[in-house]
Amino acid sequence: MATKPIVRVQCDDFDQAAEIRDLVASNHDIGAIATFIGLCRSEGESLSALELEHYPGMAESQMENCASAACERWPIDKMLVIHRYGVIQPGEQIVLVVAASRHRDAAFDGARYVMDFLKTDAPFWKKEHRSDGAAGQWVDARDSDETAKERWK
Amino acid sequence: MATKPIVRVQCDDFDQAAEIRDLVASNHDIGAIATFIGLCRSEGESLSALELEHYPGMAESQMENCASAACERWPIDKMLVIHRYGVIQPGEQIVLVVAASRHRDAAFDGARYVMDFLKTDAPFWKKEHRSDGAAGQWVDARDSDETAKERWK
Amino acid sequence: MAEDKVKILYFSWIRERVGLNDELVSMPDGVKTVAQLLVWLQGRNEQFAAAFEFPEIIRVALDQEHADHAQDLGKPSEIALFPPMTGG
Amino acid sequence: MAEDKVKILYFSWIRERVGLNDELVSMPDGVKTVAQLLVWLQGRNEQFAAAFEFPEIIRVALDQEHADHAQDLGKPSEIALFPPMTGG
Repeated sequence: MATKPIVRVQCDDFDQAAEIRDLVASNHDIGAIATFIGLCRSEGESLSALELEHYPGMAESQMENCASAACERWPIDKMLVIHRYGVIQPGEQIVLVVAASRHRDAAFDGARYVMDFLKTDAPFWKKEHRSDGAAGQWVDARDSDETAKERWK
Repeated sequence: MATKPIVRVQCDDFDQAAEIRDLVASNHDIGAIATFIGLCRSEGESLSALELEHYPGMAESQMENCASAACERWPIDKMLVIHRYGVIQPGEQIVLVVAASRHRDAAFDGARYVMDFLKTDAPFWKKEHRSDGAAGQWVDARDSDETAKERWK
Repeated sequence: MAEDKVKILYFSWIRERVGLNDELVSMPDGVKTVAQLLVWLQGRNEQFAAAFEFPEIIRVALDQEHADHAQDLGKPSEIALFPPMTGG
Repeated sequence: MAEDKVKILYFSWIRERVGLNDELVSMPDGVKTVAQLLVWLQGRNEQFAAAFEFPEIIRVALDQEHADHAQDLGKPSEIALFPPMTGG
């Protein structure tokens, strides 16, 4: 049976080392852990923060959908996805994906697949807070995020 | 100019969270960190440890070669590769690759490329220590590790 | 009656333009598909006209599942309207 | 004289079979390529015969750079012999 992923949406920051430790603690046949962390960028110091809005309920279910799809497609033993919301400053963490497997290909593919689908399917939106105090814009979706999913067809 | 990777060969364990913190601390335009950790597997409790032998000097230079090649091929801002040697027990960490970039594709590609080349080009060899006390074998190279490099051609 | 009403949620700049987080709406007769809902919303007032000026870019979720514009609305208890997502 | 000698290093099960970590060797006349070196090593004694029984699988580094079997030895100061690598 495919691994059931752990999915969390939270305002608080996360401790990736502690999360990974908890995730793989009991399993000594995991040989590979691929991790992705998304950070808030300052865009050359022009941003003071990003504010992340989300759709509670649907955010979790969409994250679970793409994580479960990865666990069905590759032999993944453990999968964790955390996404934050609220005001996040440059350098701070926004998203964590951890995929653990016996071998590295499944771990890398699984983590990347989840990021690609999470970007376009999970209901989160980023608004910029500008360093100069001017009104911030909502971040535009990137076409490249839509096309990134094509590689998994 | 391409990023100069940090490469270390060490007996001691590493703290991935501290390593990542140090690596990206000063750069607030990094948006993506892809990390790979290789762990010692117990192979269904049959192994009590792996003993890692290496060729000092050449191990570092081969790790640097493949990490530098990744930094030339993709826009990577920070790259770190650590490989341990000595006796390592099941569940313990063997290798760490961290690739940080503005965007996730470069980070994922860079980390995976380094792992693929490190597997076949860096002079490390694993010997099994068996739980039942029998003489351990040297781990055989996997054909799939040779073919994994083909995807980067 | 409340049973005939559907909860509509707005997110991101759609929420800002319409000036509402959510509302309970009686769906007019003739609004049977997602596309028809967007046309109707656009005609409600100036704020809605601004929010739904380019309906083709609006994403719609029916009971928290992504829906195509050509899809029938059915009888959802919750409809969400939002721009393309920018998480991750 | 020491200047004519080359340091040879052995790793993993090759090291175990030959019973040496490394040694200083005077390269015999006629050993000009990596492949010729492997043939010569194989003929040295029983232990070397066991270590180099299947020369085609042996990896060779000249001054810490990977070398093909067809390659000229040149004048390296250090030659390393080892099985396919299993790090990572």
